[in-house]
Amino acid sequence: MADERIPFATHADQTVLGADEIVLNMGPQHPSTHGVLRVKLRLDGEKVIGSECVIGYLHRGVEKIAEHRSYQQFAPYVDRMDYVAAVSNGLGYCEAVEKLLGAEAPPRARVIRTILTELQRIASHLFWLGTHALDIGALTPLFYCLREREEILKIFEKFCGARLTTHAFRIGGLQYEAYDELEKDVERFCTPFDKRVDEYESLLTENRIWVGRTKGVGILTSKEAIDYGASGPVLRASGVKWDIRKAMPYAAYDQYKFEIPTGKNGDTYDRYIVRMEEMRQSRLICLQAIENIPAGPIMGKVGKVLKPPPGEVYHAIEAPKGELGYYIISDGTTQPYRVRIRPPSLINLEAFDKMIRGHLVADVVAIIGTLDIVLGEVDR
Amino acid sequence: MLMNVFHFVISIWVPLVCALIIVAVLPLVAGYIVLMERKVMADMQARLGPMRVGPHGLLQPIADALKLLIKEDIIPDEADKAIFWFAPLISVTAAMLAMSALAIGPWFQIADLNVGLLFVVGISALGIFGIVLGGWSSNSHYSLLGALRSAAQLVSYETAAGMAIVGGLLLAGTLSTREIIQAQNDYGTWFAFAAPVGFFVYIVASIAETNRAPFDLPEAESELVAGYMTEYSGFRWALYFLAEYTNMVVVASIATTLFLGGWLRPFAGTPAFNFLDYFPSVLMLAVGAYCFYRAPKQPVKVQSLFMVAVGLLMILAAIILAAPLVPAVSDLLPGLKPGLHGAFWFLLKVGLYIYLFMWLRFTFPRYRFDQLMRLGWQFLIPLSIVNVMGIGLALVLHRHWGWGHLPAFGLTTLLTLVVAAWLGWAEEKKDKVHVFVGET
Amino acid sequence: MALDNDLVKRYKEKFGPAILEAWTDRKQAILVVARELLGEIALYSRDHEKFDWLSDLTAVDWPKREQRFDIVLNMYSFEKNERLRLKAHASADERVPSVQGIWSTANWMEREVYDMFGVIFEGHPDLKRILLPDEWQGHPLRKDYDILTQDTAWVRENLGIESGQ
Amino acid sequence: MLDHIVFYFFAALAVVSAILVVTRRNVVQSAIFLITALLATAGIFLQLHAEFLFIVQVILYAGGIMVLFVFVIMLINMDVSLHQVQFNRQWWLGLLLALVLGAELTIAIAIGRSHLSFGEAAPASALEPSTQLVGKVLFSEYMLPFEIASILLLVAMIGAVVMAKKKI
Repeated sequence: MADERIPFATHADQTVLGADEIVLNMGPQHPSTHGVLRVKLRLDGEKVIGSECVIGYLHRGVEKIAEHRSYQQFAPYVDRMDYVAAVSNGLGYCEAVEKLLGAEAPPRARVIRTILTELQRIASHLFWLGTHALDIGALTPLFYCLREREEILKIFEKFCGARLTTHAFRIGGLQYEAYDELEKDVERFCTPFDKRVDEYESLLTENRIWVGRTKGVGILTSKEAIDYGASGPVLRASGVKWDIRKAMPYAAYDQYKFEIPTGKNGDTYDRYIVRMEEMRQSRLICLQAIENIPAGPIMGKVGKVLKPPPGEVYHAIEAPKGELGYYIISDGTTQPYRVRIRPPSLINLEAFDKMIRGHLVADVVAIIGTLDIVLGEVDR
Repeated sequence: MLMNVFHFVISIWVPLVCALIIVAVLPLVAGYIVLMERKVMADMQARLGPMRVGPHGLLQPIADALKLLIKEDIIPDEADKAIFWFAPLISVTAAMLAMSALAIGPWFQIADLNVGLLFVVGISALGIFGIVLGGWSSNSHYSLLGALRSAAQLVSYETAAGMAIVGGLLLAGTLSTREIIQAQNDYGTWFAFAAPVGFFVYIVASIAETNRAPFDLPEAESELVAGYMTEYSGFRWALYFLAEYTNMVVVASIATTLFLGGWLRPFAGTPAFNFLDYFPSVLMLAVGAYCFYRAPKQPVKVQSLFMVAVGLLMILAAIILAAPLVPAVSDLLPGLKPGLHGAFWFLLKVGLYIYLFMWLRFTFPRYRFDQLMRLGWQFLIPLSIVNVMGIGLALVLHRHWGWGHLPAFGLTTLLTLVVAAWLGWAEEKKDKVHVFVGET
Repeated sequence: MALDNDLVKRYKEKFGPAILEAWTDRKQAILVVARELLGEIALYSRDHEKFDWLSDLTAVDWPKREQRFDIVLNMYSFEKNERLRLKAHASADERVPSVQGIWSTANWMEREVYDMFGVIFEGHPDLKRILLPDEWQGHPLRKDYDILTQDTAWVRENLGIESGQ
Repeated sequence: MLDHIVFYFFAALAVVSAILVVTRRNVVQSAIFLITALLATAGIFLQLHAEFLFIVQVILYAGGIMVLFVFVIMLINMDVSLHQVQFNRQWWLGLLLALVLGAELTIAIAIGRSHLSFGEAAPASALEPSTQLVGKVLFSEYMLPFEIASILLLVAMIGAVVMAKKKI
């Protein structure tokens, strides 16, 4: 019995059972909305027939601040957007400004940047897996994931002194020379890591309840994913094989071999599989990278005072959540004229309303988890 | 007139004392089950669990109880005050009352009703009122949804549990708990091995009945905040918690009585395994030794003293449990051995059953509500009915046509498993149809 | 420097005068188009030029220019693995045709541009503020919106901060 | 002597809660008093050593039917019915009829007292465990009514499913 869909616009109040619908208010203070997201769910009994996301609770006006800061001064703000993957935010911004200046980071800096960004991708995916499993009820994976993530944060702390908002990179290269046991630490983390991922998979992948809760939930076909501008794991799980690290290589990604995992029918289970595979691929990249970190300078020929020639640039990198783009316009002064940041979480969240139509309240929580949104980036 | 009042008091002082023990000890036991749960959860999640209050967190339950007593009892203003106050009481009384018909050991039983097991099932069914009224009277949207869900879940899984129990009762032939265990003794093997499908169905149904592990929809933290308990705080909330853990003990005791041979020692009949009689005291000695080993390592002086005290307590228990094995003492008090050892084995089995609950809770994610209902109605209930028919068939084969134990029960279990596989397959196939393809 | 490859030729041949300028900056192609035909050009880019993925839609405020706003569309083509940036100029009160019908992703991006710049998009299903509270006055990302104008009535009532004037 | 106390306690409880069921304004409270009335009658069964009947009464009425009552009360929202006037004007007519009926009843018992023959109360220990007794009788002498009743229930269940089928 194909269960008929009530189109959102026409007779909104009439529901299948004829009873008036309930409006359930989830958030902004809710344990499973990954930050201050407020969702107004219109329910018919348990089934969701419509929703409206209210965002902006964490809006700090980052783009306005950028216009009153010099290029170097704005770099720390970028870490505060997607605070779960601060290093890749920093990489995106620094590379965008380097493109604006026409400068180029030296090979050693580019390789170290790649290693740290891939470690940050693993940390971000670990945090996603922990909270996503917790929302669906599996209590144990969270602690395994945090145990691994702790190792990565220790490496960041040794490298640049901070664990979360790292400000690890500078425009033109690196501020700090890599501490000498960086290769050893990364290797000590990476070698056992794929067995750890097997550990998580043993808990969840064939678990009948996990499959029941995720397969066929929140389906996004490839056409819809492209139409809604989804990017990163959400797009790849719908079958579109596209990754900026392969399409438009930046930093040192062109030197390493790795695959891009894609899913078939774009449901929560496929996004889970894609992200787990991405963690394994990132581990391979790190292992290849630490074999030979080229010697040489760590800072490119970039002056103390940065005055990029007037003009504009759009530079996008593959952040853990999707395509993180920086559109910077310079007017020749030391302060950028306009910095526009393309937030992958916000754009992925647009498909949320379509994905939850017809599902139950319990699935809404699973779908928010699978989109892997961070409200700092959604609201900027 | 005075004489029969006195006579009346004598004839019931044993149940009175047992009842007193149950009412006094159960909250403490529930508290320590919570501690055990947090410790086991921590151990499975590569962390330590409560370590701060008392050595290894042993005093944590007392601290929790004290905290809950001091916490403010908030009553939402438009809530229906009388029912809001009364609902947790219903839950707790239903759970405690259900303990009365259960026999912890041959001595320790409040009332040996001849409707024993049925009484326990019936009274624990009253617990639903506590949840439903609590959810309704706290006048908040979330608790109403939570109460609706838990009531539907309890009602549907009670049928499955009831039919699974019927499967076991067919073998026992009687409802009184004492006679069931006696039947298992004469029968040779525990009913869990004679009716394995019934036992499995009962395990799953009992988990769902106490709102735990993969079935803890009503207080699914992430969706409905805390289900029907959302508006409760302080000691009133603790009553609901006490009811849940007492229910867990009740359900575990039913399973132990009916399927795991109550207070019978494993392989009770065969003399070859008599060395198992030493197991209780050996276990206690081992725990005592561990406490002494850990005592000097405690950071604070008073904690190491406490550990030593716990060690001594364990040694004392080991001695008491070893007493009936000494021939001199056993002929002095013949009833001592079954009484003491029986209670130990019963509590050990209940403990292991509850450990199984916890194990499931930390490995499985949560079912969605419609999956839960579909599993209950379309898989468990038909399976338990088929199991009852299977046991009936096996009894006919065994008693009237003279088949041996193994062939009769083996065949019927196989038959039931075939039906179970078919049911699972049918549900799997149906699953595909219901997938919500979002194609607005 | 000016850009005159076959892509620009096809656009010019299709839309003629509507393609105002074409140049590359830091090796990225930029096309300035007339505001009125933005919808048709976007549709043409998606269907014929295979720019099927709208990466970003934003605006830039040039107060000194008569048509102060630049509406910037960053498109990407999976097939050709190429990016193209469309620009359209609009003054404060002119209405820009919405591309929400072409790429659904533009819905929230246009709402954010309206919220931050006050540019009204023609044909957008529900154009209202997305990040700021609905009763907020003013559009923060405009160059003439400095810190003092934050001091709106909404802030005083809801956040309880006395006026800093 | 204790039996009398227990019996009168349960009887009084049943009567009082029955009255309260009717007079309460709040629907949920009247549902609760209905449950207490049913449990009181179950108590009387127990007092007469009919354990099986006691537990069936508890499971069936309190555990089954009343759960449905409370379920339905929770589903339909209460605000509408609370505002309606509870008592219509003819309440005194109802009272009058009740009194007349009561009078007839007492007269009938008073006159017919000699013909009524109560079996003397059997000593408590002599009774066989009632579960086996009920079981034997149910499946031997009353086999036919048992089958008819089960078919009736089946029909009722199928009817309920068909009515609610609109959405499945």
